[in-house]
Amino acid sequence: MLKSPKFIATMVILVVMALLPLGVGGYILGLLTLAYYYGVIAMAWDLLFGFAGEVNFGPTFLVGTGAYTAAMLNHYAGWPIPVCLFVGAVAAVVGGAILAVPALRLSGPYFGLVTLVAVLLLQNFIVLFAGTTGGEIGLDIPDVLAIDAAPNYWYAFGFMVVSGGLLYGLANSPVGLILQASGQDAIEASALGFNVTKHKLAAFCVSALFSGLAGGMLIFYLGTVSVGTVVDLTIGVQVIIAAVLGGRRTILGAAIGSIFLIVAGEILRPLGQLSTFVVSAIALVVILFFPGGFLGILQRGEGRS
Amino acid sequence: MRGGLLGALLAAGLCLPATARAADPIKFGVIAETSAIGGASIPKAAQLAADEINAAGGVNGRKIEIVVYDDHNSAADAVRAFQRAHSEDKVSAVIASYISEVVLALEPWAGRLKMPMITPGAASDDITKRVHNDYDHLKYVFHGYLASTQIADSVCEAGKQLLVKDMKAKTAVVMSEDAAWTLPLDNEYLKCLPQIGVKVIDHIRLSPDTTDFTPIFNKIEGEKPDVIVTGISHVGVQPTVQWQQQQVPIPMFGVSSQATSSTFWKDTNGAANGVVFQMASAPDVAVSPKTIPFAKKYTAKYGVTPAYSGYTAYDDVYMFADAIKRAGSTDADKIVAEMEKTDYVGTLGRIVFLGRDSQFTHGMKVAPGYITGLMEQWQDGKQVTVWPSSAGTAKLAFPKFVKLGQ
Amino acid sequence: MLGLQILIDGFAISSLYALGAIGFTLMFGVSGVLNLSHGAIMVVAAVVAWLFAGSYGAGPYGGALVGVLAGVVTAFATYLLVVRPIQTSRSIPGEEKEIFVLTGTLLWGIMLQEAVAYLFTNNPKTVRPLLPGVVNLLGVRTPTNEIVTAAISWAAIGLLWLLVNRTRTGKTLLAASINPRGLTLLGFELSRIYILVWAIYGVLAGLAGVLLGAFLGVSSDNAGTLTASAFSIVVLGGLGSVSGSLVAAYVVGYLETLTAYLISPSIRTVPVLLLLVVVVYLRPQGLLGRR
Amino acid sequence: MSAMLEVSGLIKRFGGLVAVKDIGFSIKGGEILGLIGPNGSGKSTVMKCIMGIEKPNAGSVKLDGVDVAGWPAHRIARAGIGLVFQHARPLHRQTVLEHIILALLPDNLLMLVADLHVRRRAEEIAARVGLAGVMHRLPRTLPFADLRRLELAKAVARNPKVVLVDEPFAGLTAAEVADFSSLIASFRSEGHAVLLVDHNVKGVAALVDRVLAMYLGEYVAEGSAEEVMRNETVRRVYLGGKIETASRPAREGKGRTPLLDVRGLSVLYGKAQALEDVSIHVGEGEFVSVVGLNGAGKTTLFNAISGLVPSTGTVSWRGESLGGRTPAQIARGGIVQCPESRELFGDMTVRENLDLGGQHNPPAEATRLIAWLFELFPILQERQGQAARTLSGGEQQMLAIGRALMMQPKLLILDEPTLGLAPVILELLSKTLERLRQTTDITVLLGEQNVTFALPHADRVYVLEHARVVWEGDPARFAEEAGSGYL
Repeated sequence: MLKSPKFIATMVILVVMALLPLGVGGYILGLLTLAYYYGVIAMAWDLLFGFAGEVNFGPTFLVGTGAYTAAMLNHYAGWPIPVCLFVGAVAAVVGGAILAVPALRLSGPYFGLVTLVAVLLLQNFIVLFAGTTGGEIGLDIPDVLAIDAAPNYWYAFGFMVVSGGLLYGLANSPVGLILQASGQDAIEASALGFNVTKHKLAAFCVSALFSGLAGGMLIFYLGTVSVGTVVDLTIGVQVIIAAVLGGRRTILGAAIGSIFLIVAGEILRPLGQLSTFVVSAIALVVILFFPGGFLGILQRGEGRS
Repeated sequence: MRGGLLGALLAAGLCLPATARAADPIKFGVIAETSAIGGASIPKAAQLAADEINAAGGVNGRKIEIVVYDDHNSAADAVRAFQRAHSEDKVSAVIASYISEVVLALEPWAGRLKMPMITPGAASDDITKRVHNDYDHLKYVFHGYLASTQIADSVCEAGKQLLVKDMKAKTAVVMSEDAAWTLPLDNEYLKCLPQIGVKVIDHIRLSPDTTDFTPIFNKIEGEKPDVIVTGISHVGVQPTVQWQQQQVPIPMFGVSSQATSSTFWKDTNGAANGVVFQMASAPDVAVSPKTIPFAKKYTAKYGVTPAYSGYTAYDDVYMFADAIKRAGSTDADKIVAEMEKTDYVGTLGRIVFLGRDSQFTHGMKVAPGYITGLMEQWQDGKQVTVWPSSAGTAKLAFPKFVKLGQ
Repeated sequence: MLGLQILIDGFAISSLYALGAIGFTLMFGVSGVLNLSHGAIMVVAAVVAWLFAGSYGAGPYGGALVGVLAGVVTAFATYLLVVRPIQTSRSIPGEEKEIFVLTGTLLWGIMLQEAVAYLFTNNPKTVRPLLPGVVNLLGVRTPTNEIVTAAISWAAIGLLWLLVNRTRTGKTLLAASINPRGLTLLGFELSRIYILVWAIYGVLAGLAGVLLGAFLGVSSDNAGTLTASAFSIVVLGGLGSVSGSLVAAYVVGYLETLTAYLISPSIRTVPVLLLLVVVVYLRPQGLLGRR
Repeated sequence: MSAMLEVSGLIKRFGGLVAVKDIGFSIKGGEILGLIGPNGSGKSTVMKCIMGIEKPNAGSVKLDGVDVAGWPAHRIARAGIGLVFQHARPLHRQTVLEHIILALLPDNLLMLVADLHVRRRAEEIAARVGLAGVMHRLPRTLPFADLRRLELAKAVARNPKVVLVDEPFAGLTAAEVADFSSLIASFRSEGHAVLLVDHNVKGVAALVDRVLAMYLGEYVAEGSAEEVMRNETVRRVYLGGKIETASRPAREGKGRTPLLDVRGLSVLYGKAQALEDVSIHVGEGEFVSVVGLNGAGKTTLFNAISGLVPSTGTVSWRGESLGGRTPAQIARGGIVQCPESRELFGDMTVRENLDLGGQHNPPAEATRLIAWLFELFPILQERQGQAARTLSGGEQQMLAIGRALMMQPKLLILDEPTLGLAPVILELLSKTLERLRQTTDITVLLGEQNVTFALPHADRVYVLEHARVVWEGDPARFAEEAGSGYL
């Protein structure tokens, strides 16, 4: 494993990525910073979809819960960032568990719908209590992680590498094995003596933890929290597209998909309004012709050798 | 795949020019949602101003270049664009958005990145209030449009003649969308309308996502006010069309940002007929000698009249250019210092920014002889000015279904 | 008076919801496709109708006709460019086709939405109403267009009912929704039935889009909301159940109208969302769905 | 009582249908019980109720004296019952060894690293079931038998007191069957209680200590394999009683013109060879029966002919190859299948079902056909306004046949028409077939495991076993040459 070319290539890429601030402009760093945060959300989503087999249409419910909790603690109570992040992540886990306990009894489109509705409800809730949450306007956050692009980049990069490592490790650990078995064939997994609901719930909580944390980090980077940044359905859609695009059931592919989406959107920026159109079209073509996503393309080449 | 992507990124990074040379153009960033009426006018008007300045020799021998960023009306996209404008495109100043939420999200970044910024269309009082409260950090932010409170005052001022005398209105319902800019607007409406003798009998804040306004209009109609005083910007076409289709007998009067563009008539299929709305300048009124020529030029070039944010964006480019010319440098602090000394007659009127002592620090001075508001009305496909009478080109006229107070 | 008002307004909006959702549920019932570009197709139809009725001088009727046609064309494009390639793909495992159809149609919907925003801005557009003016219904002033909307919606739903229950072609549609394999064994080509379904779907979605455009006005930004609302109604009524969708559309329409009138327009959708959660938990097969 | 597993009074209802009626039995440690019954007899439901995959409506399932009925499956599994699935979907990215490790893991959320001894144990198990050579390969690269071995390996790893095995030998070759038998026998020698669930006594006779036979959810017989095979009711269920081979008056020209010619047909389901090099032919006007046990490949053969599953080899219809035609084209071309699963339109009425079958005909012809059908099946006329799913099993079968006949088939393929039907209905069906044979020039290809039903209606018989044709000939010769194995 440690000597496999795949591992070495990953290490080389990571080192290059870590050293990027020495070579590229602040803008690209800012871009990648966002991509890394969304990457973590997408990886957390893939843990749920690719391994637990549950399609969560509302990743932004978890992200938004974490982000808003952290933001309000910082805005009103002035708590330091790490504490806000921690409490935000806990809130996301609690919210995720409240959502998941009943929702996991459902399957297929129904589970998806409930998670979707959760997002809409959160959105309505934020708007209804505009006095506290800032409503449609959003809430500004006094503290930010860092002002300069490079430290912000390193925060995000470190966060993504650690989260990615943990999620990947978890997915490939014995528990990940059980989770995957539960996602693939719940009946067989339970006949093997595994409490499928327990494992899926745990996966949901882990997914919520990283999503909430990423949401918190993201808003402490942007310095503002608003429905449009962390709750809106379109953000959730981006996350799902990123994960499928990068390659389902790979965890790491989700991060690659996120980076691709944001970077491609930026490279196509001269197209203005059309850039989203073109990025969606590219994603559609990849899904139609390379359903394994980017990592699928890589692995297919490898499988032949 | 990943390697390729990174390679492209690295290449892009290395291609950046290290420093700007003297002969390089001065860049202004324009951040706006270009697929919305309010947003679309901003880069177009800014480009028009830049072209004019460049045709006249530029600024200190350097041309002006407008770099446009589409923020898709998202605060996150806008922050990204702002960062790009600062660190990659190295712009000297940013003209940003007509949405208060977006501007409020950008404001701390203008402070952090020390980037002069002006908004040509957002109205929230908070924009200038924050500058007032934290001047040292946020002095880079200027407000190139009226603050909500000022807008409300301007509507009330016009109301003295139009509402009270012409329309004989005694009661009103305030109908605003739930957004950052309407909070101070509504507060001021509730204060100033009674002062001119119009009693506010209800205050409705509606979600900007509303598509069906029937219940709202029905509720208002049940309360029998003489006028609906509006504060809408995100919504516009739908309430107007439904107002007309349902033949709500109460006139709409106040702020309706989307109504300021000529495409509004087409989008509403003429339902806009009779809507009265506030503007700072209009295509048919010589608010200043520059107003009508600009509107004509813009209309000739783009085929539609500018939205309210077009006038301000046009002026903003000129003001930044003048400030840089006077400062002789694109240094942010020097630009800010010169911007504070601005006394410029633009399409909006005479523009002077208020100082640190005002609660509207870096907001525009609104007073006779400086900037005053206008009231416009859609009449048979045309925007006509109905107030003040000095500039007024037409009398109020409403569609038949509207019943005025007696 | 208020009661009557709610009754009338709720009826019109509910009819429109029903029309929008019925194509969506028919599509799912017969071909198992949840088309997440549904809202975008409605938007395209509405914007084309607006464009032709206004700028190209086709008049309200001509515009509406071209709009519906645009709905059909877009629906076919969705089928041929997105759904069929996924259904026939050999590299996508069968059990994952569903998520691929969802993702694919989602992306396609975004493309449509962005194209409309790029070409015509995201500002709401209103389709010229077929019959302008108002009539007095028992003391409630009602726009004629509102009545026209309800009438056309119901006419379309009625025609669909006749088609499915009274014609041979309709019977095959019904049979395909119950047991596609059985239909193949009887010598019917499923591919032809799917094309027929997409055509019917296109007409329904197009019509719903045009009517919505005339009734409330439509912006490209509404695409996602429209899909979500159709999806909610269809799940509430029971996936694939046409009659369930009709009932659910009225439940949603009236619940929203009641909330807007009696509580506040700003929480209009909240009770519906809560109801949806409750129904999905307690009765996942929906109001009229069968397990 | 030293019974390790004791089931009593087990009842399971699905809606109105009673799938399991008061079933009870017990298995001691070191004993193998065979639970047999044809498709739809409820034996799989019994197994699922024991495992906790289905919750029984009544009855008890005692494991070492503890009633586990109604527990969730994972608790029952931890209590000591294991199930070897017939079709399990292996994980995509995990090796064989990792699959076995999975089965060795405790149900613990904090199980982040597996112990080394777990790995060693998994390797031992792999060696024991014969997977030692392939334990680092991915399941998708394995042959079918190895996938079944993997399922066994998981059961071994779980080391349950009671092992339930679903159709242990389905899809395996004779050599593999021997292999598996010895593996299952080793469970017995280690003191496990084993329940084998299968269609036929024959398949498990060599292995089991006792057999319990079920039919239509009910207990039929229990005893040694020989006893059960001799049981009158069992014989009637499987054979319909005494095998009759009344010869039919030969009609002129019958069988001369070749209608269907199948050559070298093979079908693969994933790794499983469902059909191997099968060749059959049917002449015009002939009644041909294909008999074989469940899982022998009859349905696969028919589906391949109808174009519903991809196959290699050739299928010619009136001299033309059917390759490249869609299933619907083949059906319209005259080969109409009435499948085992019937595939009715449950929510539509009987009449609507029939009308759909007749839609390709001109209206007048369809009306004539309907009248003829109602004469053939009077019950359908009575029930014509009723939704198809409300019909009884026998009526549904008649409707399925009637609907197929509405298409005026040249060749009617009947797949297991007797499945799950009461004997009195069988007789009715039998008469109807006879009537078709006498009064029309229809050609029929009949697939059956019920030999007594199949033979009287056959001009020729093929016997399918383990995906191959093993015998072909005159029904009269069947009883002596091939009839022995059909229990």
